Amino acid sequence: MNWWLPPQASNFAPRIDGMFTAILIITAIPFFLVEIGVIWFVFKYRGRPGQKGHYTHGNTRLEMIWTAIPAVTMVALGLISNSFWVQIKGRNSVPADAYPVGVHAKQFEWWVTLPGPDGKLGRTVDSLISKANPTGLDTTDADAKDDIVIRNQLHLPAGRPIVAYLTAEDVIHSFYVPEFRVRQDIVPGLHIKAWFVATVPGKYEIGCSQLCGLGHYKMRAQVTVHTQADFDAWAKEHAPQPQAGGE
Amino acid sequence: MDPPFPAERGVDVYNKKLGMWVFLASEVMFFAALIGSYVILRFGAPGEWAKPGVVLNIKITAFNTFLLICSSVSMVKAYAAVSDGDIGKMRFWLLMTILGGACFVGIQVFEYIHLVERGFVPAGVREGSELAEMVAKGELPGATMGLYGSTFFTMTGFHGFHVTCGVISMLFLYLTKALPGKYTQQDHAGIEVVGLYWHFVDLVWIILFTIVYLI
Amino acid sequence: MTTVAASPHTGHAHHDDRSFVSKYIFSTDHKIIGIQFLFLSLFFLLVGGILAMQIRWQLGFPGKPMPGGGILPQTMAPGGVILPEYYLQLVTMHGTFMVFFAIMLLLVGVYANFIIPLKLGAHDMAFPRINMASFWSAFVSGILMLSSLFVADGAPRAGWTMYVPLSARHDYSGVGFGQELWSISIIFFGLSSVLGSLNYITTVINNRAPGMTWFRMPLSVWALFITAVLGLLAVPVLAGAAIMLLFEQVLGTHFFDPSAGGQVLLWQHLFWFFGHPEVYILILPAMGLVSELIANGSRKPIFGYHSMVFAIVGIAFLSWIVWGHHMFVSGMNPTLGSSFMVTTLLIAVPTAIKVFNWLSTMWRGNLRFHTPMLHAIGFVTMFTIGGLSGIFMAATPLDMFIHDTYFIVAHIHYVLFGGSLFAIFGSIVFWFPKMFGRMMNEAWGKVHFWLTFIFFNTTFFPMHMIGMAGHMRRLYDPTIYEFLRPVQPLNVFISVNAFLLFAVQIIFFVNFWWSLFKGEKASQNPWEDNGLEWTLPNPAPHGNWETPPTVYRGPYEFSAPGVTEDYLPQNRKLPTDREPALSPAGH
Amino acid sequence: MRTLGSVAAVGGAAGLLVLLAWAPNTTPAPHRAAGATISGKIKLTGKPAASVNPEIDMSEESKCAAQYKSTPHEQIVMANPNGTLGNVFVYVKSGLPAGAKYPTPTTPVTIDQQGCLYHPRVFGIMVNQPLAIKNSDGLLHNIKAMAKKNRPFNISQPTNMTTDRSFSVEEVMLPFECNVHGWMHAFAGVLPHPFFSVSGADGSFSISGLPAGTYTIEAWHEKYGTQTATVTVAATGTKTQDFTFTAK
Repeated sequence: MNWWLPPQASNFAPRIDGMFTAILIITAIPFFLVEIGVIWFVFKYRGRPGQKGHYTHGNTRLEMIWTAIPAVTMVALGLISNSFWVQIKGRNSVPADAYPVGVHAKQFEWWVTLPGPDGKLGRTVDSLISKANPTGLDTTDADAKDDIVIRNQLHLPAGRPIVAYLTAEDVIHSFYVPEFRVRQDIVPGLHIKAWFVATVPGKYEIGCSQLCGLGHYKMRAQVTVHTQADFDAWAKEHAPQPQAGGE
Repeated sequence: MDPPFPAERGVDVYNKKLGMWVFLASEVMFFAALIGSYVILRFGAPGEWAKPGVVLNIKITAFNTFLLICSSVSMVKAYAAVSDGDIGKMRFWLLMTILGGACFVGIQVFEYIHLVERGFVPAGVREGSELAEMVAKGELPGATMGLYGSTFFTMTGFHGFHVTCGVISMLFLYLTKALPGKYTQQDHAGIEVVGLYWHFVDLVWIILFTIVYLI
Repeated sequence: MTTVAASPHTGHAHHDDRSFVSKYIFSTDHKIIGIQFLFLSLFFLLVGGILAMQIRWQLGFPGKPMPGGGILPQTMAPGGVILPEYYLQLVTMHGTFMVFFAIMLLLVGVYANFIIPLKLGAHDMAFPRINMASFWSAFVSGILMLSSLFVADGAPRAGWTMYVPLSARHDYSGVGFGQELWSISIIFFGLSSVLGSLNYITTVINNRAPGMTWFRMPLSVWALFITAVLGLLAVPVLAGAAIMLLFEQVLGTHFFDPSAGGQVLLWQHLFWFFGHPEVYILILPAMGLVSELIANGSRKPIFGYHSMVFAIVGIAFLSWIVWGHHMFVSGMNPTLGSSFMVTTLLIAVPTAIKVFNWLSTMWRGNLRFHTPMLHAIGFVTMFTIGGLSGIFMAATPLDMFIHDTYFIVAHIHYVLFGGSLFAIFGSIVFWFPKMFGRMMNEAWGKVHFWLTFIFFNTTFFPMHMIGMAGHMRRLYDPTIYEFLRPVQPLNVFISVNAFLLFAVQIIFFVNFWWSLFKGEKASQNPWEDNGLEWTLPNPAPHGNWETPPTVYRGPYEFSAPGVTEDYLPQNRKLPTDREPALSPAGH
Repeated sequence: MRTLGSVAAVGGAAGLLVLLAWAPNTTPAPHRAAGATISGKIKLTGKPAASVNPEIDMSEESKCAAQYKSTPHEQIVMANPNGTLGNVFVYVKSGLPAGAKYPTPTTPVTIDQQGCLYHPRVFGIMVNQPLAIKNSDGLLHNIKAMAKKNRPFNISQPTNMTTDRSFSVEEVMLPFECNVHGWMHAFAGVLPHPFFSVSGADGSFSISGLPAGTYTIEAWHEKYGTQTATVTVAATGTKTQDFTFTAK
């Protein structure tokens, strides 16, 4: 089995893994310091009858040092990861040319809307949500005409920015694709965006990573990342029949 | 242990009083949670909040507020009286405070009954009620009435609960301590401590009255 | 409520003529109340453990009938096969019981009650009757929480964090009355916690024995004092939130209902505003207790006493401004995320100070490896891992990947089990003689420590790995996911070790009960410690002191020069000591 | 005191709920007295749009998908070849003698989850009659009964198993859904009397054992709504009453 992080399949993955390794190294230093220190002291200073401990109440300089070092490290770490954080989730971090996909989560299904040739997602209205129209797609909207609505499947073109418009119908769900290192809670009442670039064509899984009820563990969807050519072919093949989105 | 049991110098406040201050700190956090949620919900609300005075009757509540403030004053007088050793006056003013608090609760209960009759409930507006018609006519913003009801009844309800607790404990003190004459010029901790609580409850109400009724 | 505060307590150790009921059941004696809390919380520790075992069975062997599961009703586990609804109840109640009723009561309920007056040289708590009320409301709260497992449709299923709307709407979760019981129970719990806290705070401020200045207070008391402040201010917020949740369920309010303008994230903000101080409520007292054990076991003054105190205060302060780090991926404004990340990372600083100070306390000591010391060392080593793994999830981009995975589960168990629970085991052994007048069996105590230490690591360390593989939390059956099938063997390994970990706890329980009746009689100061409690007979009498002790020095004067023994009780007067200035009577 | 009080309260409430949920019924199986019969056909005029029964994408549940040769469709409108309409719930809405009691059958009504669909989709059940919820698929289904008058429930069946439930009061119609497979829907008519029927593959229904009297009969369809008719029957004999729905 794989003893390390999952394969990398998005633009964020390498840098996130880099951070993981970096923090692992940073934390390894105090870890070994303490653990080896403990073991060493346990053997070196094990009690001998009639002997006393060394009578001291501390050493200010020493304490200054091991206060300052963590402080500096932590602040530095904070600044570094923040610069990256802003690129991932920052309010205006989403590239302008990002390809929009609608991801609508409900107990316990994922409903995905792909924009079709016009590259625009149709308007969705909560009041339109019904058995026949699970995403509440407003079919009167011109952009909606060519939208592809599919269940528990997400098809993406590789190598171009994707922005997922995340909506939840009932409870909190969470959009999570380990290989992309992307996770975003989907909160009813909020309209949340998450963007990333899927870099490696292949099949992956969306897992719901926020407890959402009885079927939480079953709330799973397949992500298929195609090359742009394959993706266009797939989209043409799945172009909506007239009734897509119900009557 | 209350002094005179010898102890290292702490704050120069006897235990019961200190305990009450500490307790009030937690009460502040409790009401901060309720009021904070109200503020967040109201600012994040979808659209207009109901205009003041449309649903709630400001006049009656204003009088009620006045009543509570008076009871706070009478509490001060009771404490002053007992500090001067005038036990009779202390009894009188304590009784006045109890009456003031009791009236406040009574009027609040009356107000609740009236509101529920008009169709204002914690869940918002009851179907087929007077307020429901006003919402239909557009005199009230239907979108936020649910939040209005939820926050109003929760905050005022829990304040009312606190007032009731205050009245009960004051009545208890009155019957077990004040009447039998257990309070003296030297020993009247109960009056002071319950007074602190009473002033706090009063203060909270003034805030609630402002943000719930007037704004 | 204030009227209850009246305390007609006469601190006379001799002629204790109270009836059995007033002595052991509705007792106002802080020591008895502490012991009542001990039995209550150990019971819930056991319950929480049993629930955990069932969780591990399902994760290790999904869908297989659980041995002995046949006794469970059809609605939980037909034929011993755990149902998803029961699994979610297990997950929820394990968290709830362990956090609120096991760890928190063990630390704040047991040790704050038992230790504070003894270590400060007070007759009792400032408000003994409020103290009793605190225990009994905790008791009611616990019973209510437990009963939720037995009502129709069972206990809540929204996880111990009770995220709305899942917890607020029965049709989403499928829960019935059990959900309301959670809220009601938590309200009682809040009451208990506030009553306790105001008692501890008042006692520490006003009831210290002559000479027990602030900086002569033992670190355990310092930690418990700061913890009480946190509890006092944090728990009411939870109570407020629980009340809103309750009203949402029974009155149909709309606080958290987006369709009526309510806000889902409001719950998370309220919960974690309480929840993060709560996390430190669960670890600060453990740190304090461990400081006692380490100093005693090393026969050395604690290294950097003042910085230890300031570290506690610093952690407590920071705990108020870090709650957002539970919500990095919750849809909260990412800019907030940035600031919460920085504050969170800063917590590493005071934590590091404490760890290094413990380490340096052992340095050039004369170490005695009695069971409490072993547990204390276990605490330092394991807590270090837990603390460091926290840095991973504090870094927001990385948290986006490991949030809500088993990496988090591993982290919290390294802190709460590897940290708090080791400290608790050590403290139980350490103060057992003062509580019951007998020693716990050392040999079995050491066996219990080593087996626990080993199986603890084999159980929880692999969780980091399955977390790195992306294993989400609260999954009924991980094998549904292709990317999790490879780690299933690790899940089996974890489960087996978890069972062993649970099994070795039996040693502790047996040792506990056996020593209670058959343990060897303890001498007055079996650990040769400096604390005031050890100047009292075992078990300490009602009212503790006939004449209050006078304190001449700090609590960690081990191996002091010019003294024949390697310890020096706080109240032993040396020729050089001056009498402390007494506060004017009735100040 | 407070302790005992709240514990008792909880205990009481718990007991009550348990009773509500699992009220046992031990009344013997009814032996239907001879009486009048109302039977008829549910006609369907017009041609339902192709989109009325959407396709189901079962790709992720290979176990289920394997059971179908062609792509499965939802059975919202069950238009029979002979121009009739199936899955129509026909029942006596009113007219029965007031206060009449009808024995509750102990034989359960079974709703089977097979091939990720409910069988039957529409059915009638008597108050307190056991409902056996069967999972023949061996994969997770959750059954959410969205009851308004009865106590709603939401349970799950991760594997092959059967769960028994029942309903305590009349409710027409009581919808079921599975949230794991959003296309799964079923409807139950819960009635205090045995005078109901569901039109089958030939569109016919038959309600028998009726005492003499005048009854309001209602026919319910999940998409086309309800229709009522008034029928008078003698002590014995059969009356025919057809209903006609128009496809939209």
